[in-house]
Amino acid sequence: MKHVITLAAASLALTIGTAAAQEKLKIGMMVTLSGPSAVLGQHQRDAFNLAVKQKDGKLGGLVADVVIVDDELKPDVAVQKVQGLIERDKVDIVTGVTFSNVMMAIAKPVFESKTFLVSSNAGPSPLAGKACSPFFYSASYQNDQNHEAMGKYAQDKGFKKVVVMVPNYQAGKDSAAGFKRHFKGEIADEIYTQLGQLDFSAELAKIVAAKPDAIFTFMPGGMGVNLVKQFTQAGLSGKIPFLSAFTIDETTLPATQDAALGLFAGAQWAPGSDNPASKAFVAAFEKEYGYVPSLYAQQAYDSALLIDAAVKAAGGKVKDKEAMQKAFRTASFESVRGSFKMNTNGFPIQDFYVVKAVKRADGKYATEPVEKVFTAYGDVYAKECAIN
Amino acid sequence: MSFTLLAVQTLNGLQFGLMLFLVAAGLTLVFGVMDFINLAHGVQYMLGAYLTAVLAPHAGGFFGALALALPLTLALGLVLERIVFRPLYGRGHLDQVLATFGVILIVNEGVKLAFGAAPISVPVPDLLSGSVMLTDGLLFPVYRLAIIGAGLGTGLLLWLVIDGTKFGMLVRAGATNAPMVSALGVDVRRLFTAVTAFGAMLAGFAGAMVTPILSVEPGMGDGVLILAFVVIVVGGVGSIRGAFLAALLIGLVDTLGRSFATDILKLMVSAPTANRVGPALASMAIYVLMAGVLAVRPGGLFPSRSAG
Amino acid sequence: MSKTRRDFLVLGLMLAILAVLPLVGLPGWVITYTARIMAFAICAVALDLVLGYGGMVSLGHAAFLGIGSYAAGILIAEGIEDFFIGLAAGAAAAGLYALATGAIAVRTKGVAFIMITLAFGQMAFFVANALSEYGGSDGLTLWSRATLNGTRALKSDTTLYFVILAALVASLGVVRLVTASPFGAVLRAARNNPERVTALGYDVERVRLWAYVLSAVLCGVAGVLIANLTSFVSPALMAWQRSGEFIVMVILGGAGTVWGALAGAFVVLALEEGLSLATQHWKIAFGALLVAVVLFTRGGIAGLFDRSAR
Amino acid sequence: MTDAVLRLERLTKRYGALVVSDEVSVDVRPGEIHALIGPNGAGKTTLIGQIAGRVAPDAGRVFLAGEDVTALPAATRARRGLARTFQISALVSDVTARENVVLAIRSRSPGRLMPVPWFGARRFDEEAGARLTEVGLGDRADVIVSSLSHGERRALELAAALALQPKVLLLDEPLAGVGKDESRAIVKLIGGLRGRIPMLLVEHDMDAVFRLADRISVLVYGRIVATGTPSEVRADPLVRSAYLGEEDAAC
Repeated sequence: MKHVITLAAASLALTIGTAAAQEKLKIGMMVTLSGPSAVLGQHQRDAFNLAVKQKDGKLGGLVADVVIVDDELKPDVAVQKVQGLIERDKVDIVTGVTFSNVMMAIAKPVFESKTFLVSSNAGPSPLAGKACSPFFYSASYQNDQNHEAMGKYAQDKGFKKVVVMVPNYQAGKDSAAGFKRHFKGEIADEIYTQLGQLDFSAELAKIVAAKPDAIFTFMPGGMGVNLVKQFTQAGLSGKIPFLSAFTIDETTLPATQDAALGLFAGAQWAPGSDNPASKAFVAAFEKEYGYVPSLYAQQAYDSALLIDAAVKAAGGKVKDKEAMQKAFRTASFESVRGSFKMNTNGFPIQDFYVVKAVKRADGKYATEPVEKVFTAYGDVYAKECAIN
Repeated sequence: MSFTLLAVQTLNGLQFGLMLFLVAAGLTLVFGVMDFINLAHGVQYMLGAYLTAVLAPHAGGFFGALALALPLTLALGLVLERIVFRPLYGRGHLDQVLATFGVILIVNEGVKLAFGAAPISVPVPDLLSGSVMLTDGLLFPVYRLAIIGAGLGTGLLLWLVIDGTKFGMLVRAGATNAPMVSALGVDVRRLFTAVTAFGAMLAGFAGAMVTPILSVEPGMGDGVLILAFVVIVVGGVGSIRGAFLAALLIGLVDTLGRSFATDILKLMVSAPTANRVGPALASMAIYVLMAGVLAVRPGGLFPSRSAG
Repeated sequence: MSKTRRDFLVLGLMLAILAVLPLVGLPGWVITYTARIMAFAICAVALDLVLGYGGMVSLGHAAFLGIGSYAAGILIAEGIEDFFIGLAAGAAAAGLYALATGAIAVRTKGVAFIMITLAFGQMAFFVANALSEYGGSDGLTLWSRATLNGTRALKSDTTLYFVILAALVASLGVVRLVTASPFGAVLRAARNNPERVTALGYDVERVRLWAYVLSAVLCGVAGVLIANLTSFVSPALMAWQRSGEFIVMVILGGAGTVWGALAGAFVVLALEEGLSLATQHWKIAFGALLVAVVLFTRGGIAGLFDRSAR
Repeated sequence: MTDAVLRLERLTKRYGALVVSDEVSVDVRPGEIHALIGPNGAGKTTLIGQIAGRVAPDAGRVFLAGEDVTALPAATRARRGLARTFQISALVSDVTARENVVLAIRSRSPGRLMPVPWFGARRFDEEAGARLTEVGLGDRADVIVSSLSHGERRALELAAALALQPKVLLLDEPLAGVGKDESRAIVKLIGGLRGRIPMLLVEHDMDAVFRLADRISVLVYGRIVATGTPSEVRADPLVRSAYLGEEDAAC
């Protein structure tokens, strides 16, 4: 009996194998590869390619044909390019997407064409709530969550007075709102800086004057690099706890180096995470590309694993939308971050940590977890999502 | 909004303004003397920063790199002038804008190709690291004081050169009346070349000076270029004195606006509204200032051409 | 053949190609991409009215595009979905902003005009960023396109394509008519010698202001079309770099010519797409092309064409 | 006095401590050519600027045909009948001579800023042709201005100014930089307009001034030091010392 089953499974695998030879899995990866934020897209791209390479160029048993496009961080350009991916390249899945404004711009055309959208970073709140879609799945987080983790941490640590500083754009405002959701102490000041601002001397002077127990900030990319350097130069490192999200990570550490040591960030993963899948990923990534992967890389890697698992679960029938939806919801894979479960709105339910920047024994800079803040945490918008 | 905070912010504004002045000085000279719109000026700033950042590990740190970066930016300025600018002196502004915009694209992308998209950093030189205690608990980084010093020093030097040398006299005369200078039998082409290269070096110097406090990345010159244009238009095209005052004005307005706009608004409207409107107003402050100045004085604060 | 007749022949040929493009079985993305270029071309043609004919280099035209698209987007978000109401609102909003800011801007000239228009453009940009109700910097997704006489006809990309083509033809017509009119003659003369034109009894600032407003209205229309085409509006649409791109389109195509702005829009956007497919570092090639065009040609693509035709 | 076409009443303009127009009062009467002379730096250019409306006076008033136009902008003054030529030829250089004149003719008509092509254009073209013939440019009507000679441009400026059908004509050094032959032609042209249009003539060429002017005012350091017929001015001792003395010595 056992033999029969094995045989049946083998022949099934063979059939799938032949089907795969004829049918490819076309994936469009849209990331930001130009402008100051290009490094984020680079991490995503490299990690996704690594995952595909490790699986011998196949995802879910199908030969993966990955088209990479640069959205230039211009939403209308992104819409144009995503239309090209869908209609010209006839992709089955769009993945990547670094920034929320790009995500919001491409969501509609992608959903309308009944193409799956697997986010490896951006997780804007409308897509988690009212505008959720059975075609959307995230292998990253909902935008608020990392900020919420820092808010919870600040609350748990008993900080009474915190200054919040974020760039004046939607993600910045969402960040401040996310932080405040679990932090119940006093917000001594909320500082909104200009997006792309590089000199924070004015803000730092203000922060010092407010004498807070800690500061919370969200400064992705070059803004974060400058803030961290200036924060440390102003002699504040070690005096005022520095809590952050998407500011201290492996995209900024090569530039900030020692200046960031000891500063905190909220994340669902860090290269220092202590689980076998993570260790294998980090080692393979550094071997391949010669730099330390960030959480952006990890999310893109997990996106590939998620797609792999879902396509496998749907038996390779990527054109069967209903089967694919079911597969995405139930797919299980060994996430680099440890626990991962798909919520009803297509966003993950996962753990969140406080991580801190360290200098590794090999002289490279990386983050490592300090303590777990949330366990199996879902986002607050899922209840507004009408899919069930 | 204590007095000490105001003092620190004023220093910060001063430092930012002096940075802008270094970039704007070259731009206003090139524009004033040659009537040439050089959008590639921001690129010179970026090149100064990149050269410093890339050379620092090999040239014995920041100062060594700075010493190498200055002549190199000067040389790059000469090359650009020779290849791209010179054929365009007699042409319209539109052609100049298009060609120098092309130069921006090439250099930004070239830098990315050569050094990667990720920001590069330069540590603060040990000599200038740390902070000084200004008053009770308010620290000010030594390096920023050094920038203020360098900016003031360069300003003084420029003033001495422009006001006290033959070269300066020609530059001043050129800014007011270029045809007259050439009628005097001066080799205007050589004057132009000198001014362009000198301006490029000033911008490169500014770029080099900011490497320890800002991240060095492709496209870092674009935003600075726009601000420098704001400075020279507010100051009056071709006027070094105007550029100096306008740069300080804009540095202060921007810095103080960012620090206090929201707080001041909170006195008038509810906190959430102030949090929303304040930052938007602070971002606009320098543009409002510029529009205001130009509405009243279309030629800027110190119009050097009589046409103003 | 006279130069004028040849120019109109070229223009007619370009428009004829655009008119048959959706009928020859091209894939959908080519159609939407061409529609997008046409919408931008409307704004380039409009900019040419002030830049090419009026000699006013505006570095703030993206703001008018953005204002038009926000007007359309906000109306749809608020449940007012009629296309023509959106069109009127977009045109009016852009025109009014141009009237208010232009009244100050036209007092300046040269680089001061460039910078003051940049300033007003940036102000609009920052206001859009602060519009949290409508997505702030993340932008606003239009979950449906506008309705045409109560129908969902614009849902079809091809229908919208022809609407945009019609708007492009209308814009070209308006600009052509205006430049051939007494108003246009004064506008052009004032570019050459404002003092003389004033001495002849014309209020140069007023002429420039109305040209600026008309140009903004056309860009506002383009904004409404873009909003419907991409079903998305965001402040990124009014970034100053976009204004710069319009200037590049006009100069590259040939400022103040019959079909230069249209050709410039197509060349710039098609090159962007084509080069970026070929190499990630396409900007080097594009930059080199711009430098070469300036150094080795006069009067942009239209000028090049004239010389080779001679 | 009240029937003067153009009257300046105590016009004053200061730049800092420098008084460039010091209570200048001048009038141009119907039919006359009134010349304004003075050494370099006397303030003639600033004065012209104030009359044309480019420079705002600090005090004093300008009357055009009895109407106070001091507060009106330059363009409005031009439409009210104050035409001018420029010291350095100012024409629209990238169009034809005819189009320059058409611009002037059309500025009198209500449709001058119509935003659609006007189909009565031929009438303007013909009138412009006639105006050009008047100044001797009949066969140069369709030449681009930048290809015209210096003297031809001077004549064209005159034609454009005349096309405005002005009440008074302001001539700012019409002979500056013009060769001898062309100069003679222009003097003849201006002389031919005597009686038709009153003129205020600013000119350095003393021969031309004394040949053309009915009256002459002498401006020295921003002040009118003498006004009178050519012979009165020639005889005025103050003028001789301040101005003509140098001229005589030079001759």
